[in-house]
Amino acid sequence: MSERRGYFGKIAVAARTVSEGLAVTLAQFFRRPTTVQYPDRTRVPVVDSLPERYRGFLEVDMDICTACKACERDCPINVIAIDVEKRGNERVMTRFDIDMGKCMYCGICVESCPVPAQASGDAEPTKCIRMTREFEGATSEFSSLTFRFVKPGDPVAAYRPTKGAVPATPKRGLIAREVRRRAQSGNPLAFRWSLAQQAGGALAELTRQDAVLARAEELAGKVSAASANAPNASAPNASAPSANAPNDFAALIVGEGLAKTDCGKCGWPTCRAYADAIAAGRERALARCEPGGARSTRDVTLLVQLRKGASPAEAAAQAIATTLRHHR
Amino acid sequence: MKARLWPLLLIVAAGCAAPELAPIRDARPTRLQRGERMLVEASAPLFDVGPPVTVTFDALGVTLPARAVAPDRVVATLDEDSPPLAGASTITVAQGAHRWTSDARTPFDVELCAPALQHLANGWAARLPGPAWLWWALALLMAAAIVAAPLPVVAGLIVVWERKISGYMGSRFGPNRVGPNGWLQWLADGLKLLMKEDIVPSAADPRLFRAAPYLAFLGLFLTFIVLPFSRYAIVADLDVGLLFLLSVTSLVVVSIIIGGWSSNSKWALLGGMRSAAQIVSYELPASVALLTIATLTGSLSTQRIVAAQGGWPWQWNLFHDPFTFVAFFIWFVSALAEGNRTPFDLPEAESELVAGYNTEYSGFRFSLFPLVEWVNIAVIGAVGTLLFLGGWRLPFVDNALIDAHPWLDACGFVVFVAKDLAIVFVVIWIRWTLPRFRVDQMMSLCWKYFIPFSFVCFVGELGWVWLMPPLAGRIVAGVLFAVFGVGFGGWFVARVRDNARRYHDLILNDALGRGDA
Amino acid sequence: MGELILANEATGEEMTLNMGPQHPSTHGVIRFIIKTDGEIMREAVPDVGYLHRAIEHIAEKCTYEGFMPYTDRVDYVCAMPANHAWALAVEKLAGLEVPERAEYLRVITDELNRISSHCIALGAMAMDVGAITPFTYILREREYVNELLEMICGARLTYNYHRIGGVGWDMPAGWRDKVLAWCDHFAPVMDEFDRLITNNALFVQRLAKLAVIAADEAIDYGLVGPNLRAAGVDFDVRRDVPYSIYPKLKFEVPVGRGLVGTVGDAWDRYWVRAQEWRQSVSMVRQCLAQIDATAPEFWKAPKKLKPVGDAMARVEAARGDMSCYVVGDGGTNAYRARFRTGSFNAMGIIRDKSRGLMVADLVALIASLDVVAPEIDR
Amino acid sequence: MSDEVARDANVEANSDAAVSRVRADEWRATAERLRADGFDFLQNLTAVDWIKEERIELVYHLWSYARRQERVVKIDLPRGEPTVASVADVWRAANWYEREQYDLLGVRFAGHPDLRRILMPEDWPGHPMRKDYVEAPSYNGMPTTRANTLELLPIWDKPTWDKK
Repeated sequence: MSERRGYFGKIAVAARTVSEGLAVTLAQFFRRPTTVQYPDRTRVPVVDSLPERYRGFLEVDMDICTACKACERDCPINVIAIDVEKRGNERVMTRFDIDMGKCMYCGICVESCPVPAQASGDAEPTKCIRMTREFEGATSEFSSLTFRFVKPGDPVAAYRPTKGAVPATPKRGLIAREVRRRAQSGNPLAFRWSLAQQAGGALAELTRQDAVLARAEELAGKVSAASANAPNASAPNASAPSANAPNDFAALIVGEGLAKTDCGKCGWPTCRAYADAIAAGRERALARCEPGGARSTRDVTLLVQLRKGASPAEAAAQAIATTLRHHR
Repeated sequence: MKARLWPLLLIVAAGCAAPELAPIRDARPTRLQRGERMLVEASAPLFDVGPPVTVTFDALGVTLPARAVAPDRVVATLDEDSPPLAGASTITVAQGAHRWTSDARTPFDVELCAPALQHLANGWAARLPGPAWLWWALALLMAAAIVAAPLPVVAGLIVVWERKISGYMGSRFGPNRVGPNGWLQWLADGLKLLMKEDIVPSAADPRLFRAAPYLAFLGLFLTFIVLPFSRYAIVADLDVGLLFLLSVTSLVVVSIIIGGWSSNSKWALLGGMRSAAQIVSYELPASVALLTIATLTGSLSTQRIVAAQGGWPWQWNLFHDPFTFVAFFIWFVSALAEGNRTPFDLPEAESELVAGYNTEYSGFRFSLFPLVEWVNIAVIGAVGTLLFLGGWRLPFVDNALIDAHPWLDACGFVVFVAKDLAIVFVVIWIRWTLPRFRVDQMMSLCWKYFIPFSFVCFVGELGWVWLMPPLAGRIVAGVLFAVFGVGFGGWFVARVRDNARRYHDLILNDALGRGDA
Repeated sequence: MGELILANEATGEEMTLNMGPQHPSTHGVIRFIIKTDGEIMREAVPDVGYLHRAIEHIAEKCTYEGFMPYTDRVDYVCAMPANHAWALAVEKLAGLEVPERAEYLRVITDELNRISSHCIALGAMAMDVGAITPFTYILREREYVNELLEMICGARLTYNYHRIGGVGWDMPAGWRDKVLAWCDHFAPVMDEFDRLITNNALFVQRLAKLAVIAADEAIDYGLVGPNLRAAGVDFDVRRDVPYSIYPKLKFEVPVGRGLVGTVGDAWDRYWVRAQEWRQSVSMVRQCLAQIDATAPEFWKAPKKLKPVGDAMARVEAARGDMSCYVVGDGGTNAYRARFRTGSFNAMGIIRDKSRGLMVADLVALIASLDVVAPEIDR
Repeated sequence: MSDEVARDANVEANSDAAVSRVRADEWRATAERLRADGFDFLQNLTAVDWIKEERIELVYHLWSYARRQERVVKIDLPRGEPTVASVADVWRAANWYEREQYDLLGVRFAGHPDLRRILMPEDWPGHPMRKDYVEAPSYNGMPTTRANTLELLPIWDKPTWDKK
């Protein structure tokens, strides 16, 4: 190994130690690998194989939450936001949000929670707010990691604990899963709209839910009128030589949705051409009208959705989503 | 002074005592294919140009018609229906009543060869109109392309194999998702690399940068010309096969240096320089180790070297004598160094030089370097097989039997590939066991250990061949290898069994209910 | 840094290599400006701070209890001792008692975490000199340790296990048996690891006599922990500045002996860590044997925590003396907190030690000092 | 040597650290004396910003491997112009420690061979560990904060749900 050994001694040592190493790797070659083939080739779902104390997503059993705000106070990084209001003689929580994207999974909130609980399937007692074994939150939308335990507009009354009682609570993880699903479906849009609102532009007003709904109802009438005209093929229609439904609908798109500048920035020579393409289903991008901006995107989406047979509420939701996705 | 001169005097005396040259001094090629011509040279102008001549292989009892093309040259032709030839024989040329015979002490090793692709090409070239060399070259190129076309597949399969071996050696699975048990992973990786952007750094030398990967590929591609996969599956059985191998593999090095230099990146440059130093050094022991085998066989032709060995392990060059055995290890380690494999992967040492010479490459161009690296492993295995492990030779089967039953040739191919893969396994196994050398240590290993040892092997081999009677040689070597095999092999197997038994693992995997489904 | 590069390139004789911040073997986001003459380094100048997260500043914004999870981030490879250092410092500052059971649990988790940290250190060292398989073996073992710690505290890296006045959880049912089973499993694995890499001639050749740090030099530069002991200084905070229940445990302090080269070379730093594995396993066993005799209480949480004054706590972390200095001004937050970490000092010695080494040696030197980027920058 | 240091030298090994205060202009000489006295390990260097008292306190933790003994030296510096002699050549560990305290609290160490910022970027404004430090909203055009979903989501709640 060192210069204590001579020329041939070094060779012998090298040969021996290298062979020893080769023997180790070859022996391992015949052993069973250790890899856990997450996520699909495991004996049990990985979530179930995690230890009980695993600190995954937080969840709150709102049925037994006393609205004491201890967790909000003790959180070192303020990822918990609770709003409590007095309604009549009872306290209600209008908001219980946890930003799991910022949470560092330390569990201090659980320790400060005063409400003990016993979850089904658990050996150890838990709390009203507790950490679960759920951990899969990968997302491209940061806002979808904010878990909202009170549905907006659906306040939850505070729980009044009985002294010494340990209430039962559902299996840990069920609430977290449900809340995560809700956050993933609802939050990104809400987050974008709030950003727009905070920025103070016209976009927030254009995509305000009640405004869009009103507009959808207004356009719904026009769309049904346009399609009512369609069977009446003999009606002399000035602009189009062969008046039919797509043409009527295209006219509606031009009239209600597009900017009518014929600027060509959408890639089509005229507004009418773009509208024809949309009406015929050849063009799927509905946000191409640059001069029309967000308003145009919103209205064209509304029209297309309504024509597909969506209800005004559905069309409005779709239009808000599309508009917020394409404009800032 | 006098003491130093006496060996010289001995040599001079030997030269004086040497007998006069035999009248027939050369005949080539001695391995012929039907329809080919053989050139026999005399040591003096003996023949009349014009009258018919015959060439006879005395020991084989075969006579071929010939004609004298010059006073000292005769050309004999092997007919389509010539009888099979194989064996050592003197050659006698007869013209009229004159007979001239070659030196009986050094008979020619004559063989009517299997029709290698090269010879098929010769045959076609002779029949087609136009200049024969052009057809010959075209046919050769096509033959090489047929052999080289599956290279990416070979490389890909070796990559998957390596990743699987490395996985299991590292307590992991390796790729097991794409295709049946992961065996199509190479296809997915290749497609991904093809679709990536091809970036040429703005400060690079664009022409050299683009050329380097192809040069590497070319160098590797050319080696396939002389690799004898079976008795018939060889593109061209060149008489200078080994020299050819040595020279074209050096092209790969040139490409690495060019790639490293033209990238205009310091990491790449360091990688290229390391590679240059490494290859220049390790070419020497590798070549001398190969020379040892060439000396033993008396030929540089790859097919001839295989033919000189037998199907049984004790007939392999590896176990011929201790010197070939050591030469094998010298050659093997040097080949690792030339192929940039761990423990000699300094040119691309990822923990030091990011990725070494190919740091700046991306996409398809990048994919050529790993492709070359992995095919290179297969080439290392093939060269090792043909030189030391008996090539495609099967026990109990001689060439006449293969000619009679072509399916035996396929068996030979399978045997060759199996031996090749065995060496590839060892290469991979070593890579996933050993750490990397440092530059100066790599150099000292080469110059202080391998080069002296390789010369000792070479000289020792000469001595063994000259001094040791064949039977005594076999016995001595047999005893030596039996003792070594039982000793080292027994110890090693015991170590592996001990490791495998004592280190129960996965206790916690089982306790947690985790692990494979 | 910019002017360093320019001044160096101007002479034209030397080449400047910019290693990092993204480089495979800088062990995190560290950068080195290397001046080389071919393969031989004239000097490697470390540039740190890429992982600076202002931990000490955060301590001033959090309550004493609320800062505990942040100490996990001081050194995420070996977070338990950082937990311990913070708890110890605040307890010293506020004069708090800790239940004996908590002390045992702290030491068990400290030592388990030291094992897992040394796993990373040794595996990464092997990988940095080119051997990849030892890393996967030893990461498998670290995975088991992580799972044991996960069972007791619910997290794999950022434990937040120690509390001011105790620990967060007692041992879960069946945990002790699993730890003991793992200790039995790990003993032969250490031997296997030695055969695979520690004694391997190539590995020894790479590390023996490399970057030798003499004892006085190590002290002068403030090296601590295994790096200091490898230099031949027989000092261990656990034994010489005793805290917790270490005085009740029997353990040896491995000191570099220069078995294959010189005392204080890179191989010695490696070897000392490999020996500490064995000591830690033995300490875990001793603790598990003694813990039954303690009272069940494991956390005496302080009612009101508004200490005044300053306190210094020294803890032997995997990278050596990790000290925490806390200043309290009577508020709920620390007025000033300071973490003194082993890696910071170890980085300071690299510039001197790099002179005359080869580029490949720098990687081995960094690995042998076992620096962890977050611990340098905090 | 100040009286306090002389008194502290009698403190037994392994007891709690002997704390002494040293005037800034005496520090260099004291440091050399302590080093010669066997305190070979500069274990820690902390600067504390006592903003109300308009001073910055430097705390040196020293350790003697031979005597297994700790010693703490505290130096008060004026907050406006905190300057003290560097001891980077007495303990080489002080080199990086002093750079760090310079970087984070703006303490100047006279005679330091290489007094550059160490953790923060070279063009960072201010010394972040000072108690009156206020972080700029952006650094070189990069914002130092990001949108907080907890503040933004209620904006959505209001018009959407209050109407019902």
